[in-house]
Amino acid sequence: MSDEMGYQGEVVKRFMYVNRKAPYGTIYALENLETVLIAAAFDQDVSVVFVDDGVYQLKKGQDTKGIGMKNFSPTFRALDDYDVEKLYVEKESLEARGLTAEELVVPVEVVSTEELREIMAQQDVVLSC
Amino acid sequence: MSDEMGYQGEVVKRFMYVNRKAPYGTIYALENLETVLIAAAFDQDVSVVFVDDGVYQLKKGQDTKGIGMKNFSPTFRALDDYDVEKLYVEKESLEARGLTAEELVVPVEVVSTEELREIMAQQDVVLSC
Amino acid sequence: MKFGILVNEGPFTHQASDSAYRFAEAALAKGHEVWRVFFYHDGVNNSNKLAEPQSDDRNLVKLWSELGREHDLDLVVCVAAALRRGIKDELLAAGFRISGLGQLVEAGIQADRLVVFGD
Amino acid sequence: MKFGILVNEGPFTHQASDSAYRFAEAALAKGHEVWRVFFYHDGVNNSNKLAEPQSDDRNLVKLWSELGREHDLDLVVCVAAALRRGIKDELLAAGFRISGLGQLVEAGIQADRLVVFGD
Amino acid sequence: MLHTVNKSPFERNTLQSCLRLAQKGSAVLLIEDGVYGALSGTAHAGEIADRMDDFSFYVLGPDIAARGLGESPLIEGVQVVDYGGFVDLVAEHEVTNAWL
Amino acid sequence: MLHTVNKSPFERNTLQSCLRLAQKGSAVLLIEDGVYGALSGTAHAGEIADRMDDFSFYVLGPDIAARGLGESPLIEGVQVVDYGGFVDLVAEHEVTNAWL
Repeated sequence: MSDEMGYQGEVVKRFMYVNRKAPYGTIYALENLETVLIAAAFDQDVSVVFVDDGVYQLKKGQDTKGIGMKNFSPTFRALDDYDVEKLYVEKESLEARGLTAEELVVPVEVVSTEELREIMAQQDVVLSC
Repeated sequence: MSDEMGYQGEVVKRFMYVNRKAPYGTIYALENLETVLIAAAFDQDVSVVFVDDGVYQLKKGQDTKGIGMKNFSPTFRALDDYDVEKLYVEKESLEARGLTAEELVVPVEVVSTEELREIMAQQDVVLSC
Repeated sequence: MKFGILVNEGPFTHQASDSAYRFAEAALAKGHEVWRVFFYHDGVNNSNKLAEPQSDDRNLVKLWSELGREHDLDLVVCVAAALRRGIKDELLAAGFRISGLGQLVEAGIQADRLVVFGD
Repeated sequence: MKFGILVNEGPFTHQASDSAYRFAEAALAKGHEVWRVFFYHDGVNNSNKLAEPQSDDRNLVKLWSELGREHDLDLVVCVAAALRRGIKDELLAAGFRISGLGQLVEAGIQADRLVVFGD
Repeated sequence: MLHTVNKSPFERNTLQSCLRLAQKGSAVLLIEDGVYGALSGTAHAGEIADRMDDFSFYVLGPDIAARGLGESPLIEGVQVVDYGGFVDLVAEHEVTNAWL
Repeated sequence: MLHTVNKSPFERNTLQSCLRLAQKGSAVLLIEDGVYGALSGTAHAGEIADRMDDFSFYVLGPDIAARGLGESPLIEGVQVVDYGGFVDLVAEHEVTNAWL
């Protein structure tokens, strides 16, 4: 275990949230983001990963007026305020979709599949959806 | 429209149910089968198609005791009693899964992709799930 | 033209109910008739009047109720699917009614087009 | 060992709740502790006491309630996900309680293992 | 026949199955997460680009805009419709088949 | 790390993503509709057969039996476990990652 003590003497664990699903077609992206914010509020060591269609969650320019749903992509920009700074996007997933990091709503670290494997292997809790 | 009159003078339409999902992992296979039975009870001209993972619904030897769910595969054998006799299985889907018609719980007509396209094109109502 | 609409998923979890709602609205705006909306599978959850989404989010249960009231729509919740999922009469929002699967077959027979929204 | 379990889907529609239930049962049979079961997304529908599946089918709401009673389990339904889907206190089966998402994070922190079941 | 596809071609086999089993001359409308199939320059763009002669392809504009793809290049020949256009497509074809 | 996969490799990309992103030496347990990935003689059997040296593969027996696959040949080297074995696998690995 990699438990360490947080500033209030509480256990801090490494939580990784892996987003693999596109936004809007299902609610998983939105509700998963709520969980990320709460984990950060609990002062855990939070990483957020975007692979497969999960990278689409970060696409700039989302305009949901026509489908009557709430555009939650601005919330990704609030992650920084919660000290969630470890945002990883898999290069392969991005390239397969013809996207570049410049087209995403927040700065992210674009990592290779191999690097992502390493990062994932260091976590205490992994929540994929 | 291909509407014709049934024996009670009611409209008869050609209803096709397309099953593409495996059983048990989700409820669609079971609840879709309930709809097939009702359509037959309404004396409609019912066809049932199994493609993709839908062919797994018909696999012989299902034993659900270990997962605590109800084995609904015997219901396929009741379709004959409801005069649902048009059961089509796509050859390509079956072969990709290493299955043969002998491994299925009911006699079916194994059709080519081309034949299935033709049959599908003749329907009045198509319900896929 | 007479449309039948089948909604197979609950509100919020999948976009199916949103898409069906927008479709129904557009069909009515074009002067078509929505002959029946049938809620099957998790779609029965669209009728739960206790649903209380966040204030800045859409409330699909209310949206269906209101569209139903304005256009006198027949919003039918499948009884078998509803019982299994704990949707009973006391939970039904205004305008919904619970009935059998035969109502879906009837929609397939009577409507000129049946359009399905699901997962 | 202390297990936390997360259930993301409603009963019947996906096998997730069944699998989670069988897993919890097996863990308890092996002498492990199930520290908390958290119900998120459509998983909140597992707590609806009005669910009435056919008599020859399993009743997952009851199964969870009974397992909870026998082993004094903490069955927590996420309040945000529940409100959105119309799951309120008056619908809760015995043994379930509604609380915040923090309870999931806490399960991740306190349990030795967190196991997720979903779609 | 009008076919609707609401799944991403990256995640599921739905678009492939639709294009395998639909008759030539059919219309295919991409909605919800299915709209990702209409983008050019992706690993799955060929699935639709290669069948442009066999089908008429449509994509739902509001779903494109919601996903931030309003400025993204679509596969040449894919036509954008709104919900009213969706209704028209359903009315124009005798049968609609939703590939779920 | 223990990885669980509950989707059919015919329907979704879940198994592929898991095998791409899991570290060598990990355990992979197939449950629910994921068990179809454990069958030999299918169009997707290679995905697991080709990675037998990289991972330990397990499949949940009750899910195999439920789907009528109790007599079907599995890919060589895939080990069958029951729910108790599932619990043991979770206990033996510090982290469990469910690919949904």
